[in-house]
Amino acid sequence: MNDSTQTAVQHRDYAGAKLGMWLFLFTEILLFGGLFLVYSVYRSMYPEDFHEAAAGLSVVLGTVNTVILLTSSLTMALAISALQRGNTRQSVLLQGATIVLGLVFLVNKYFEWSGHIHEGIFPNAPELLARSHGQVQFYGLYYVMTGLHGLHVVAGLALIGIMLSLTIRQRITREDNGKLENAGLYWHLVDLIWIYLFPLFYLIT
Amino acid sequence: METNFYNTPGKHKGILAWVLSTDHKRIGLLYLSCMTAFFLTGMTLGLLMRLELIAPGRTLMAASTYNALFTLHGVIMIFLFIIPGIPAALGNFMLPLQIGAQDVSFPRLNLMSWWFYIIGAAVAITSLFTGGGAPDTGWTFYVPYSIRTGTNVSLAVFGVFLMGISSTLTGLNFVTTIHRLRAPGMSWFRMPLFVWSIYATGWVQLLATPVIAITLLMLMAERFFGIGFFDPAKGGDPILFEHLFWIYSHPAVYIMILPAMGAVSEIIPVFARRTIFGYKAIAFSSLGIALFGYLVWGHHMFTSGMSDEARMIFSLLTFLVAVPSGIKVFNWVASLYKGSIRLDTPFLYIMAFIFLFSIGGLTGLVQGALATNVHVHGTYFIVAHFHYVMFGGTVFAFIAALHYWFPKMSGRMYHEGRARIAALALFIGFNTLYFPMFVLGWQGMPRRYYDYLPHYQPLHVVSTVGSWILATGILLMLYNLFRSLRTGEKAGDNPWGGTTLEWKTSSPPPVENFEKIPEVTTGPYHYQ
Amino acid sequence: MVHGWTNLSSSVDSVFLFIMGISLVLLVGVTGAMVYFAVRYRRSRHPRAENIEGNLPLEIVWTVVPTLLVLAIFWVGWKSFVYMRTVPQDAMLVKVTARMWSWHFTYENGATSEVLKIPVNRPVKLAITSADVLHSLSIPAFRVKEDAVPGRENYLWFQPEVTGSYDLFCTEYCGMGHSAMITKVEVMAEKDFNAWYLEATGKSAPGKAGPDGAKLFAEKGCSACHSIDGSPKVGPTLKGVFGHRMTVLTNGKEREITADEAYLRRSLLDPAADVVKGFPPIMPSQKGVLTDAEIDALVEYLKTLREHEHEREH
Amino acid sequence: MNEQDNHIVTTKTFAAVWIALLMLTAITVSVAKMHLGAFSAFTAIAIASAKAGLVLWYFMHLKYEKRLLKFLLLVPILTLAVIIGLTFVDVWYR
Ligand code: HEA
Ligand code: HEA
Ligand code: HEC
Ligand code: CUA
Ligand SMILES: [Cu+2]
Repeated sequence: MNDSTQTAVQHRDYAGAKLGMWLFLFTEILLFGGLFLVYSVYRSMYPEDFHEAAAGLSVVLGTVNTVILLTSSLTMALAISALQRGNTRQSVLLQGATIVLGLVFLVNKYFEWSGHIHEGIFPNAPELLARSHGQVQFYGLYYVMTGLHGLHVVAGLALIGIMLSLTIRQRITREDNGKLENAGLYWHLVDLIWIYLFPLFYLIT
Repeated sequence: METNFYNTPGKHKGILAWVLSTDHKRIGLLYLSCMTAFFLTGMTLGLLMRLELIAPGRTLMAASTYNALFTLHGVIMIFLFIIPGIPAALGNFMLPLQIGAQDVSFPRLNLMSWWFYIIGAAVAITSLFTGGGAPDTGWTFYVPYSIRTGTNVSLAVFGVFLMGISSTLTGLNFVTTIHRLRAPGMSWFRMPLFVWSIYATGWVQLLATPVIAITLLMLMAERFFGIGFFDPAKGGDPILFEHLFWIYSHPAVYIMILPAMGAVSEIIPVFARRTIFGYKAIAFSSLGIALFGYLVWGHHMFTSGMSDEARMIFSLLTFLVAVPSGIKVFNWVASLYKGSIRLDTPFLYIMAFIFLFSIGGLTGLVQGALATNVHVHGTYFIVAHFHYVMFGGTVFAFIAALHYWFPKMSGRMYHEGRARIAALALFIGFNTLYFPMFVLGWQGMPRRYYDYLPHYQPLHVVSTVGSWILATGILLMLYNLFRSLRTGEKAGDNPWGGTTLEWKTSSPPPVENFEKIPEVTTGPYHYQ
Repeated sequence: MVHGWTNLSSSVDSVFLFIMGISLVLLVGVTGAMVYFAVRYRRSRHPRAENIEGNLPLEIVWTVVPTLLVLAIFWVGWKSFVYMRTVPQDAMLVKVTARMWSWHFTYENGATSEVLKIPVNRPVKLAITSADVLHSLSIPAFRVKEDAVPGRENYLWFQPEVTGSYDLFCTEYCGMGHSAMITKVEVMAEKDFNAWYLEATGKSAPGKAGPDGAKLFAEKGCSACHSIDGSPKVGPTLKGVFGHRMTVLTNGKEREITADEAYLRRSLLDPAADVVKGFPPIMPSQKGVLTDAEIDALVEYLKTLREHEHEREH
Repeated sequence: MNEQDNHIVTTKTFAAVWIALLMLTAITVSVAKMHLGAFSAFTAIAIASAKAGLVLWYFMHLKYEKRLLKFLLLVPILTLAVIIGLTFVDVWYR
């Protein structure tokens, strides 16, 4: 990554793989960035409506989910350092814990969404269209942004699932754990995005 | 017979040896052949459009057919041809060779990118025959029309989305490769300028493409769920879509031109047999273009109803992006000074490139100035501008590079005489086709018009005749290259006397590129 | 000064000539040098090249000089633009509504027209909006252009200096009829204009005899999509529509209905509710666009098309 | 860069970071209840950024990476800032 160059394709260019992963994360940041742009435009156009609409979201549920995701980031980070110390068993357990926490997050999200849908608050619903323009935009953004984030959670869980099975089968080891580290990076990014989504949707009073 | 990557058996046989290969050279050729096919399709559409426009009123087709034609022509040319263009085809083939690597950093990701590309292209093409018929929005997919039209926009947009993923992953791969896999001794300032340009392009692909991806997803969400982001009736803002679209699509024009500029910087020293003038200036101007390219998207929206303050700032920034392009042009010309110049076909195309790109770029200044933009926006002036930069610029450089690297890729030489005739026909045909469009545009002829007022006809006729000359040139050029694949003379390892690393291995190269990874001790264009 | 049809033409054209002047010098310089070098230093005449790596003063010159040039171009372009955006206080206001695929001009006294009629030598401000998708109002001879955006009002102004008739185009792609969305600007002598203006007011002043459906049908852009002679265009023909049985899609489900007055009214006010099978749901809603009286008149008019009822194509 | 030299972060550090994150979450929730008007948006973003910084710095290991990577991270962030900033030149003055 610095100017020290190298002779041949190494079969395990960890630094290269890590650089590639970070670049990929950059693209994810900009993918969500487009939505953050739309969010900030409509929020500045309809500040009052956004406040009113946000009152319809449950701060408690949002906070709980934030804590869950932050904790899952912790378990993921610990899973990696456990493996680096050679403690495969602990790493497997921690990876499993991460997956469980991710699933709990999704379940919460499911209840949250279905609650709103029951109230008739979803895109293009007559109930929602009867409200102000800002509210329509707020809930449009809410569904699209948390929905896309949810898809990322699912992808992250699938990735960690694969890592888990590779760890169990000794294909990811103390010496060769670049894949797990990269999966961890991805999972932390999912957390990172939620860190911003949480105040933007739940905490505007 | 010498072993090379064509005749070395791999894991798979037949067609699978290609579509499942992770060898960057094979992937490059896969892209090249698909792109040639799409290019011919797009050009055929262009030719049909010109035929329709030879006279006002209905000539060949209905208005809706014409609208679908220019949409497809634009989508094919932009997303299927010129964006993957030089980086994915020639970059894939040459980048590892030029930095002395055995492959790119992520060969399997590279293959996956091609699959994304080809599936995306297939999806986009499927949109022609399914649903409500071929999309008719123009390649810009402006809302609210693209939300309301009954044609199959969603599928086309999804195809473009997949191709966007492909482009992003290619950029990611190349940036990593350039950081990690340079041969020993190849410091940043010993890299060939083509590599620099691919590096700058890679960053643009990485940082701009995700924005179009999300924009297209929003457009699809809009069509399927009626969310209302861009629907004024629901409080949405159509101008915001234009912002999002051009945040990607302006940087995208630099994805198109930067690699072309890299190819030009590669060919000039070889044919002038001297080192390039101002290596660092050219390298840094690539980064400068990539950087400034982000800041100017609003110049496509000067009449959209954007705030006057924004119009002013975007106009100012637009002018600044012209400076690094100018620096390149001046350095190229200076590189000819006291050279020893061989006027072979690649070099002829390069001269045409400099001339045509300058015209295209300088008329870009007319469009960048606020007062004149108001008059020429949405007219054939714009159509002329972008064909000059995209076709006269990128495609001419592409053709030059294709001739230049033909011996390396195929092991044979093309027929020089035929190639020169084709170059001449292309140059004449090109100017006959597009120059009248500047005049038409200044006279007010709007673009995307199926029908027009009779007083515009004479110039349209000239333009259509030009398209026939151009078509002749293109077909001759392609015929020559294809024929030379079989009948051309054996080329040898280094027919042009190039100094960059790809000429230090055999033609065509062996599977892992080099018998022994070369050690680099000098700059890339070290003559004498 | 360049000859022009409005006060803006000359200023825009001078900016153009200024840029063209600079561009030509640069283009000729670059191309000339390139061709000269290619001939002068071709291999047969100059077999041994000299390796010149670069020259810092030169690099600085060709960075700084073009920067100054482009800043100058920006400046003149912007100056002229500021003038284009500064509307004089006394400008006459005309409201423009674009819709697929026709133009509607409404004057301050309520007069309406399909052709932009304006007096010579008076500043005119156009306030532009759209009823459906993006359009763009362009009058090439006047060097003006501005998009029509639904839900927004954009503006431009100019002062015509020569009487006559000029082309007015739509320059933002808006679907099938985009290239037919053309009308005229009539620049009239003050006296002629006033005569028309007063008379036009008289006609559509409220209180007089109600609006004329047939005229509305032509003027409000219906005829861009609907024929009354049985041939389908973008929309179904309206020949014999009243009382006709047909298949429509309601919320995506097909159903058979007979076109009664309520249906016709719904078709105008909420076209997406029942979409005639085989047609795209692109008809713009007339809600808020037409007055109630105008809707009534149109519905009455559509009913009269029944007399010619024969076979209707779908 | 030496690939083998993987700095292993201690469990204690990670736990401390986690606690800090939870505390910041608690703070941002209670600040939100205080109705600070325009200021509340600012604090919310500031606290979120502090949290994001912690995640990046420790969980994502950035602290132990080479300068290059830290520098590269600025690229997408600045890009995003520029995109939003320039768009707002339009939105605010329209
Ligand atoms: C390869 C693609 C490519 C490239 C490289 C460019 C390069 C440039 N373009 Fe172009 N452009 C397009 C593709 C491209 N464009 C397309 C596709 C569209 C239309 C999209 C659509 O609506 O469908 C478009 C539209 C477009 C517009 C919008 C017009 C409108 O719709 O109203 C504008 C406005 O500013 C513009 C400006 C420029 C400028 C200033 C440059 C500059 O980068 C040019 C720099 C080059 C030079 C200046 C010439 C070389 C320099 C010299 C010879 C000497 C130096 C001179 C000086 C610095 C003074 N372009
Ligand atoms: C790389 C980009 C690229 C290239 C190379 C071209 C090439 C051509 N384009 Fe371009 N064009 C665009 C990109 C490009 N175009 C874009 C982006 C638009 C905007 C679309 C929009 O508005 O949304 C556009 C719009 C556009 C218009 C404006 C339409 C309108 O506004 O109404 C026109 C009109 O003349 C035109 C013509 C042509 C022609 C005649 C060619 C010529 O090059 C074609 C010459 C033809 C040949 C050389 C044919 C050779 C092949 C054969 C003879 C067939 C062989 C047979 C088989 C394979 C079966 N194009
Ligand atoms: C942009 C094109 C367009 C314009 C302008 C337009 N229409 Fe339509 N119209 C359509 C289309 C397409 C349909 C069929 C789909 C539907 O029912 O929505 C339709 C359907 C109708 C119908 C129902 C026809 C039937 O056969 O059931 C009526 C009535 C009608 N339009 C009247 C009008 C009137 C009156 C105007 C002018 C004020 C008008 N339309 C303007 C496109 C248009
Ligand atoms: Cu209206 Cu184009
Ligand atoms: Cu641009």
